[in-house]
Amino acid sequence: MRYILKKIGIFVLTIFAISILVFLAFQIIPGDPTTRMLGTQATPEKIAALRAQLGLDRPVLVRYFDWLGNFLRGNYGESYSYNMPVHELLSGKLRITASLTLLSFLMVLLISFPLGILLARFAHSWFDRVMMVLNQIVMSIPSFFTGILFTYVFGLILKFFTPTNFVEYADDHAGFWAYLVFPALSIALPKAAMVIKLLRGSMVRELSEDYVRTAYSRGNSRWQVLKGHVMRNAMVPVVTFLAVTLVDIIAGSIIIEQVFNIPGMGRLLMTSINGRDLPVVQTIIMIIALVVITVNYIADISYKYIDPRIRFR
Amino acid sequence: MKKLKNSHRAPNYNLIWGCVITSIMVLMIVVSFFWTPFNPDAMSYAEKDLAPGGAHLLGTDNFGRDIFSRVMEGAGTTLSIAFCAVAIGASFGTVIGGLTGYFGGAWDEFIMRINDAVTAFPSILLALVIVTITGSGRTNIIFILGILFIPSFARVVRGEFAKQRQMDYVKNAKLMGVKPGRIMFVHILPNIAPVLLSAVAIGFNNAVLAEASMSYLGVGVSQTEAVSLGRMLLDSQAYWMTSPWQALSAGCAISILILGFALISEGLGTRPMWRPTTKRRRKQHA
Amino acid sequence: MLDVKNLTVTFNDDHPAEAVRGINLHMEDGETLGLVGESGSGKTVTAMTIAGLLANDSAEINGEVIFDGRDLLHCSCSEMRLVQGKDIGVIFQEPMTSLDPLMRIGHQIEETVRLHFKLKPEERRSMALEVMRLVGLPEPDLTYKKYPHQLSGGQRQRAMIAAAFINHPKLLILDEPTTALDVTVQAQILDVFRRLNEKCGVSLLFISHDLRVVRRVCKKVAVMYNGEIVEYGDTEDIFTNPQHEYTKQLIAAVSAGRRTHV
Amino acid sequence: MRKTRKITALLLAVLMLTAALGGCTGGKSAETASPSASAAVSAAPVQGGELTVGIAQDLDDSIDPHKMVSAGTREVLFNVFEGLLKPDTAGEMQPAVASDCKINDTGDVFTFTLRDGVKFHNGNPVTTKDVIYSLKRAAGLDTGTPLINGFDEVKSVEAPDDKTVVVTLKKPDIEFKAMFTAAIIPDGNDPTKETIGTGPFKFASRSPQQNVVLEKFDGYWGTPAHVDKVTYKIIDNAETLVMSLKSGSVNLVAHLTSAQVKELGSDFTVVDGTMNLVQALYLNNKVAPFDNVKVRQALCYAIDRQNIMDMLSNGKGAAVGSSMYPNFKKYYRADLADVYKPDVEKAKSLLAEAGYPNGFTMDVTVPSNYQPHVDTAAVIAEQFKKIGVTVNIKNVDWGTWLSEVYSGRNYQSTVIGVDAASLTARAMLERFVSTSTSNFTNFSDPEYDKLYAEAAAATDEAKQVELYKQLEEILTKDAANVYIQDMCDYVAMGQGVQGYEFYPLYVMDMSKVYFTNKTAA
Repeated sequence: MRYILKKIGIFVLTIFAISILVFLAFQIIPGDPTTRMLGTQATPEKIAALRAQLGLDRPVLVRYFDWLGNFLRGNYGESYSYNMPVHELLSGKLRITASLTLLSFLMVLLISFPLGILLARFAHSWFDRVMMVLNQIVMSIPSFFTGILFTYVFGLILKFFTPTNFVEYADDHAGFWAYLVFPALSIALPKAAMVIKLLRGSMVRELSEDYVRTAYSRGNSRWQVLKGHVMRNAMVPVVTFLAVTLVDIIAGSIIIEQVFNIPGMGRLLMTSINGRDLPVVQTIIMIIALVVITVNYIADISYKYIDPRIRFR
Repeated sequence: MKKLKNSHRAPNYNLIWGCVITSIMVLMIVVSFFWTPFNPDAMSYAEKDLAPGGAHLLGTDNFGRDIFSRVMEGAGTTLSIAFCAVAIGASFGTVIGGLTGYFGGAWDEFIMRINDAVTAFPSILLALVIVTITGSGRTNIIFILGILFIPSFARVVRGEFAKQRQMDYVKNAKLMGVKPGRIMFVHILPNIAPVLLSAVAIGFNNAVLAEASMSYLGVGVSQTEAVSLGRMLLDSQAYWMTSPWQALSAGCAISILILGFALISEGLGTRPMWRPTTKRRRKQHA
Repeated sequence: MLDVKNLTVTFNDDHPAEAVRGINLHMEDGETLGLVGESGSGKTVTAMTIAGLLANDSAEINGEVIFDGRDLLHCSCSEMRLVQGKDIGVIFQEPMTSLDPLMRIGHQIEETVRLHFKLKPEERRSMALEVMRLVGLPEPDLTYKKYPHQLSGGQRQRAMIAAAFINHPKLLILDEPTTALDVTVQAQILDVFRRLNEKCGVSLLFISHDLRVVRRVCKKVAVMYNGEIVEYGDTEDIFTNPQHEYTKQLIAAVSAGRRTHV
Repeated sequence: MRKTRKITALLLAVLMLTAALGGCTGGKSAETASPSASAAVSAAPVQGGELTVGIAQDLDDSIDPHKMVSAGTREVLFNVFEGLLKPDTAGEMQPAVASDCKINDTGDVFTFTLRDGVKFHNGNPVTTKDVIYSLKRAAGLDTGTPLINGFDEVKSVEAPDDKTVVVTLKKPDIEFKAMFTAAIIPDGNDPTKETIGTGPFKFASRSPQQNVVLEKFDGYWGTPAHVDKVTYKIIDNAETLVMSLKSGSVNLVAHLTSAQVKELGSDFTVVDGTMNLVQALYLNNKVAPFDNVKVRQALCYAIDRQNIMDMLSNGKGAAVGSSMYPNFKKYYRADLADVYKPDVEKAKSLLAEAGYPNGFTMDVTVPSNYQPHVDTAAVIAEQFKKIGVTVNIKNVDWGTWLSEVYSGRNYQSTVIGVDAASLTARAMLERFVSTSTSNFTNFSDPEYDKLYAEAAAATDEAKQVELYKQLEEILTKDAANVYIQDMCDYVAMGQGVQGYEFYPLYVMDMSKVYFTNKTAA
């Protein structure tokens, strides 16, 4: 209980610190939302009028606490660029990025677990050796390069999908997911390679542990030993890494959204920073921070669930 | 069964290949300081979009610039940024991690909390956000990446220092009245060198990836400030159909750089993992 | 019951050496046999070969291991598994690491049943509790739910014994079962073995480098040296009248060790 | 080698000239990328179909036609909103919502007669009330802040009867006629909440960073559009624009570069015109060394416009020598483009005279999201090396560019394209008046200021044109900036799409685009 309270305390503090940092950052950086909004048509009077309209003429602290109060009440403000409420603007983007992230994460799991276990089972065989070299190479190709290669090979040459033809979920469920397959795979491949390496290594290490011999002595078959004992032990380092991976995938999706022209949260974030669209930037960063911290928190808990040695410490 | 396990030591292929690949790249970069086949910036209308082969080993780009020369220089830019960023991250990280790990206490707790909060976020994401705020450019990127790398180095070093602090040789040194600063940097530091080196290799790996990603997103090294591999990849993407060699050269160069460092960190990292140095040392002192 | 005939084990990977050369052993039901020797003498290899725990790819095994009329060396993996845990139980040296750290004690003890018999969970549980009582684990109901790291070394070894004995095997192979424990616990564990042998009639193949320990449990003893059996007979006979030079050294070492302990 | 290049350059220059002359008529040379596609050129329009257009910029400034500032927004909303007047492809003001426009002799009262049967997209007819609301809103007569720059010249807007609107200006200004392209919206309407205009297309929906959808307006007063629906797909990555054309996910993309066109291959109809802007290396005339006219002239001699066009657009585009683009034929002076011919020796001697015999180092600030300008800066950097000038290119994002360079005037030089917000010479030339708020180059010349005041107040159009042409010459002779070109603008259309027409403004008229066969839709 104390542990949870402490966690929540840190959680709230972190979020609070991040929100202040973002807010302050926008005070320092050159470029004002109004200059961007008015562009070359800016005149001093127009700027003054717009600043008053957006409430930018008030002191920073007043604006910050105003924003914080609204944020806590669930009012995220209105986008400067799009004249629409931030939550309306974001809900669609959030769904796209969340789908991409989760699909990619699912792929990481689906690729890495079977392969990792298989390679651990046949560790040091020629199959294992070849696969591990391949694995190391895949790990070294940045996801955006993979994305470009996929676009070229599967999009333009083989025509498995139409590059840049993103489909809205509401318009076509299957089309939406189909379009996300290659972007998700681009992010997933290097991450899956890392998980494979870690899982295989962890399992090989566990396989040389004494309890494995005990398990054999009880009449377990090789697969039973892997499934019943080694897997769970090997998972301990992997779980933490999976949390890191999930968070990395969120970051990766921002880059991949650019490559595949997916109108997700990452692209909105980049353009909003460029456009100094503070309400949008603030909200997106808050969302990412929340997700990141929650994921780490879940990893922490599942880590404890898996390893009783930590749970009972 | 442990006794019966194969105990022969295979050569550390990861380390060997990692060093070979990285050496080739570094050699290429060093050569590029003095000589490149062509001036990497020289434009030529007559030699636009030439395919690989002939005088231009990897062909030319849409400005008629020699791609191989540009890859040489671009790898240098990428690597020099990585080098500076890692240098910043490693030096500050070692000092912070060393102090907190060695002395422990409330400061340790506090700094590690901050560390945890920062490392929880993917550094590329943070770098992207910060760079759009501070503006792009080589110097900015070096500092942003350098600062973002500090926590991860601090964490590694802190863990090692905390472990080494318990060792007999440190306790002996303390009893003999050696000053903490000397213990930390003369006695302990050499002992954690393998771990630190491995972290440095991982740092290079991440720095190359981060720089390439940022330049690819157009917020990294500017197009004309210096040739950068990520930027080359971005610029060349438009010419996929007519001259795919542009994008392929840049992308492959990035991948090879990363592969080299990944293999080195792998090679350095596996040894201590399999045969903890702590065990051996404990025996020596017993 | 157990007949080991001319067993030879050769490791052929990087340093071809015969770990065990032409060993012969014989055990009747309920018999207790000690296998003594220094480390590297081949006693553990012998035991692991009998238990079928030697990885085939690293070792070449010749000879016969007849258990209940079947040659275990010619059994397939799946046939061997029917014997492992059901008819032959093994207890290892390191109770600290030989238990799965992430599995509850009760579940580890039950696993041996689960792998060989189709029983309901409650039945398995009551079997486990019974055997835990038998090996002297305190508060079986509580211990059942605990994890290995929550137990002391002695308790862990008792748990190992419980897991190995739950199916009432004919043979228990004990690979230095008390070496890692301190002396008082050692005595208690040895008592457990003796009780199991006397009350339940299980045969014990006791591997140890410590003749003194073997003497407390085993009626017969085989002394191994450099992969061969150099002396084989009644424990008391060998103690009082050692024939081989190596046996004499072993006995001398034991008495010297005792002196330092006092 | 050098010789052949010179000859090609000469040939290209000649071609360029004809292209520029061709441009004067408003009709552009239609070029088909392959012989096979040329068969389709004369195919007859088929009504209907859904068109998907790729655009690089989202409409993220405002979809309020009075508040929009970016050219990218203007070119889309051109299809939705109309003013009392509307430009045609030749740049002439044609009556739109008004059927007639009269200017009094003193040049300060404009009288409009409303056209019969003009309807808003919501079905309501346009009344004088709507016109008065719209014009007053743009002029900020009620709020005090004009929404459209220059509209504060309006003194009053009145309706003597329900068919006539009279606009009175504070001072005579015959050029103000071009300002009446300002959108007419329904009385009391807020366009960001409800987007209603009178144009050939009505606003259907938008999804930020994804698309803007327009639908054909059946009640349009003029020639109705051919296609039923236009979806503008936002593809902010120039690289993926080409890919989207190739993959067929869009039918039409404008503002392509020659390299992108080359990338497309043969299945597309490509027409080219110019972008109607003046791309230049704009210099901050107030900071050293650019406060020295000799330095500025030296830079003008140092650049090779043809080489820039070769590099960036295979030689296409139109070299310019002053702040006026060729399609603005009324004011354009072609002779000014040839005042400074590439001459490295001359440039060097001018630099030496100015006290920089060994050159100097200069910063060029470029907005990183406009690739052609960034590329141009890179080529200029190479060219300036020859005269010992080292160029340091600073990439900044658009927001920073606006605040640092444009409004802050805190820069040395920048490469950018300046276009005309309205079809007036003033839109191009007013910014060089020393007191102008948009004078981001800090150009200052008393003679220029005097002549400009004269031109603005002129009530005789011929005289006004003559004065504006003189102003252009001053900019050239003073080497206010290193003028480069009006950039080549390629428009690529997928199979079966025809009818794109160029305007002397940065707009895309979708009502004229059509499919030649329905299957293509």
